[in-house]
Amino acid sequence: MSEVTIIGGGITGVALAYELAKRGYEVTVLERRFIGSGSTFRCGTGIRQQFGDEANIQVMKRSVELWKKYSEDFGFPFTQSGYLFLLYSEEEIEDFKNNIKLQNKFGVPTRLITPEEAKEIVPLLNIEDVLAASWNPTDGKADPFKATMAFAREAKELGAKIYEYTEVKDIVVENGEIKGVKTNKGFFSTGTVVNATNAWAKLINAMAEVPITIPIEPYKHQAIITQPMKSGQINPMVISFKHRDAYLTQTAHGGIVGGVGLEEHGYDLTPTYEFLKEVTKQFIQIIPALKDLRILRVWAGFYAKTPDSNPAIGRINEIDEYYIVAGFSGHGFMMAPVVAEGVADLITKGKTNLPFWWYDPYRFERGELRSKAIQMG
Amino acid sequence: MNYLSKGYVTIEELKEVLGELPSEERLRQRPVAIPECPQEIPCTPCKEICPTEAVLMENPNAIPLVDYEKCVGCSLCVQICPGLAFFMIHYKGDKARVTMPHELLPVPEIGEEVILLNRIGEEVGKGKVVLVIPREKSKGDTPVITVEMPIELAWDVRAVKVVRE
Amino acid sequence: MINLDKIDPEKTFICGCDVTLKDILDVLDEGITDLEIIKRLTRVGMGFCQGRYCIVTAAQVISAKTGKDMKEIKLPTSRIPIKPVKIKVIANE
Amino acid sequence: MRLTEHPILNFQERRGKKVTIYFEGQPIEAYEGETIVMALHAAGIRVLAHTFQKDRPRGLFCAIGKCASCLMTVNGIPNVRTCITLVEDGMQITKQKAKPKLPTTAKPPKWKDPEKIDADIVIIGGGPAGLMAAIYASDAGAKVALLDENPMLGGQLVKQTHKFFGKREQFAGVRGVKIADILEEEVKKRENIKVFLETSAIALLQEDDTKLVVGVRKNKELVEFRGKAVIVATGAMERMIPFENNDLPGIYGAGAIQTLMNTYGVKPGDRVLIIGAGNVGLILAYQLIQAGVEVKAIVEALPKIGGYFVHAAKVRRLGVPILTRHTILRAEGKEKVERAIVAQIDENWKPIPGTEKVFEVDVIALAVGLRPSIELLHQVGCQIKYAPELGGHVVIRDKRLETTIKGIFVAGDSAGIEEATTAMLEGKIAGIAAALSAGIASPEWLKEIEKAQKELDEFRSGPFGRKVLKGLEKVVVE
Repeated sequence: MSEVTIIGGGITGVALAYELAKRGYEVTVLERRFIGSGSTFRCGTGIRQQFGDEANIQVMKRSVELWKKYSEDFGFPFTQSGYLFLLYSEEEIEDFKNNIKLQNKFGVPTRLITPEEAKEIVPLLNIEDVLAASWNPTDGKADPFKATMAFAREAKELGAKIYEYTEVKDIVVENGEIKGVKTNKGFFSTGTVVNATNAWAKLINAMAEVPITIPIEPYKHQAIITQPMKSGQINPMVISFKHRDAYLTQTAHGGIVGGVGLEEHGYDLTPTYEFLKEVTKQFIQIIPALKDLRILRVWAGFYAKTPDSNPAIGRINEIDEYYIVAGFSGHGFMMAPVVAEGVADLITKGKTNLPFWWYDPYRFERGELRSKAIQMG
Repeated sequence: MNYLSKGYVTIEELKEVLGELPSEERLRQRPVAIPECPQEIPCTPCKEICPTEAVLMENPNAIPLVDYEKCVGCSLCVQICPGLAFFMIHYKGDKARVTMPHELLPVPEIGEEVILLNRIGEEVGKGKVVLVIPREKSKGDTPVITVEMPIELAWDVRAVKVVRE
Repeated sequence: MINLDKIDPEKTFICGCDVTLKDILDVLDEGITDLEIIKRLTRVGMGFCQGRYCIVTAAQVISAKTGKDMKEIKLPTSRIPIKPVKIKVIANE
Repeated sequence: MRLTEHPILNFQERRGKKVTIYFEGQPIEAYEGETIVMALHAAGIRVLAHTFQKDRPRGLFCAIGKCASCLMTVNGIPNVRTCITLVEDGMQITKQKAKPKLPTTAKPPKWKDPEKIDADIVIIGGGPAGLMAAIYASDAGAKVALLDENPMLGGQLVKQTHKFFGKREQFAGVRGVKIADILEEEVKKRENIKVFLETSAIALLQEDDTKLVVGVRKNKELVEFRGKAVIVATGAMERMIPFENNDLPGIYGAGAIQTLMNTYGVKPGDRVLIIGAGNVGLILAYQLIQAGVEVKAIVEALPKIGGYFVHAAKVRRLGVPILTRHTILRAEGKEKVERAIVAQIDENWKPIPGTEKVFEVDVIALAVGLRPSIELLHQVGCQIKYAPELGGHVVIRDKRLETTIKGIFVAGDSAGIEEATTAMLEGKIAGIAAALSAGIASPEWLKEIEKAQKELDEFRSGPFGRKVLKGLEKVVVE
């Protein structure tokens, strides 16, 4: 018997397992394949606080603090190498000025810089058409493999059980109470279920017969990695909305990782030639020198999207105890530590000090969509 | 038989494979082909090229046997064999003439003295080259040489080393 | 079958991109036996040969150390481009 | 280090015009038509690079563009696969010492649509299977595009100086090099076969009923090949084994050594130890002796020789020992191989203490087995199964070599490790079957498929074939 059963062994699931285990809870994680195999190991590595609304800014500010703490405590790579949004029009600049004001209000030190300053940060940039850039040096990136495995390791050390290749087939609810979870490896009896399956969340919600509509849909997002080049050439995450929502940065190993916003609805994850052509076309406009790098591979992962690109996080009141922690719309990795902390508080204390009301899973039902979160890298 | 752990076949093993070796009488009549091919492999050129149907194989994977009486000693099998596993032996007086493929440089010349090597490459004596079929005249693209040697070495020597100053 | 005995794992290379036998054994020692995860933690199979020369050797090491049958170890999917290709070639400069 | 005479091959005749290339600024003599790494090796240059992290020296390994051991900077361009890139007069070649730094002054290139080639059947790989597939698909009426990433057709045939087994109508008794010439002639005779050399396939994709093969020609041009059917005949790659310092320059795949000495007439070294007594190792030993190189021994972990006995007998009588139940423990040397340490192993493959032997060699040849090159098939989504009898992971297919994706065929070593003879027969079947599936060939051609299938059955009916058949049972579906 487990107090809490988390479905989904991505970074959100294992980080939450760690937080709950730390609070003395018995936790079980059920992962259909291997840890990180869903979207975590396919992510773009970025961690940013440059959002356009108060809630996400505050949440991500805390997340960065936690990233810093855990990377030191657990020993995985996390660097505050910044996020650089390239701006090409007056309209974009206006939008970003407002965002910056809001970010500054909560202590996130973003500022508007000139193209020349941007080129000092990333000397390889093509600033020909760039009018300005939004720069926050405290945003960053982390190694998704080492980070996820570190949370899993720490969770296990505190007694959490992680079952891989364990696929949930059904959730048994009797009289509004959770009894347990049926899987291909047998029955797990439990009183609390957390749906942390992101792209697959609606399937798990259906198993528990969640009575409200939580529209989370899978979208294929592709990324590339290139051969390694000398470190330090593209430190921050560089973003350009103009170039089909392109994002790119250099990994600790030296390769360029990134993608463009070419979306496809559904569960297919086959990398496409169309993407390969599009991403190369856009990248060389932003950083022409990349043209001589070789692409080692293209892969795809899911953005589990909600209509407002904000996740659905919270307790489902009609089922005792069922939580939804999904629909991250591309921000699951960066949010994982703070989401784990907040949800652990929700489960153990019934509340969190963070503005998680913003992610209220009932908002869709009520037709109260949030302002769309900046969905990017 | 453990020829596969050693990489060569002993004369006893060869006898077992071939059933019997040619009689001394036959060996003195004219050259006779000896296949040293104890393993079933899918290969048939020796049978296909033989003008007298002296090479016997039930199927393409069978071990080739030679009808010593039908064999006319033409050496075509020695020339064609992809595994370089056919030899010819001919007794003449107190000498034996062993015909073998020689795909190495230099190809010896008629009359040249060569070092005789047994099945494991040991030097066992010296012999004299009496016949050379150069590569361009060989029907199997492999040069073939006939070496005269003491009769007691005929069943041991399977290669030569050519040493020139 | 492969022999892992009487060799120094720090000087034995599983992958030409500097991944040693020790790197793999260290991850195995942590209890991680999934090739997909070992690949990501050690970077075996993630370099220029795109796994052609190293991923099967890594799988053999896992098989030898864990007793898992080779047929149970799934190879990571190969993905486009299956040869490293320059960005400007795709752009067809 | 260049061979001037050879009992089988004539390099003087084959070598192109003399040119000069520069290695780290020093002029080196090279010949047109040879790859960069061959010219460097002929000049005694073994160390091509150092690894980025551990500064380990790197040398040649596969010589067919599949590993990543030979990457160098050529005319300022980093990461060039020098084993499949031909020399050009005045070329500047340097070792890569660090990850590249990119210029801050680069200009964005202009985007251009790639060249498009339409065919009925696209064949990837110009070895025995691919060439036969092209010939038969063409004769059955199909328009064929054939691509191969090497600068010459023939695949591994071009380095096989030994005569082939089988029946004479299947080229038995003919040397592999000669078979390559014959097949190439046949391909050239056919106007509906278009050949693209130095062209790598980087993706195999499905567009409705059409298959798209994305190719890269000479490392610089994108070419899109479209066809109704695709035949993947991409051959095999060599296996590695773990031992100490197994990355030292001078440790070569057997195929690489054959490329050096038989394709380009470059001596791989002076004293060689061969690991593996399968056919590849045994044939290699004989070819080394033919090239005037001393073979110190052949080491085999199994208690028996795995290749044909006749190949073993050929090298035994020239004095090469074959050490069964032995394995290599380590290579030693500063920047390249100077010696090898070998030990006897017990039934559990554990080295027996006190049985170590030292061989003073400058080359260690790895002939520890091949595995099929299935990357394209894996990438496009064909179902894969593990069949160790066929060399490892192979694709599931039917008797006509069609994979689990309609219109995608496989033939030769990429379908399972066997022989060039069977590769040619499979190529024939796949070529005709693809033409049938594309709706081009008349049903008359079915007879030719049956004939080839019969010949395959016959070839596989011996003890060697039985192992293959066991593997095929696992992966051939109705």
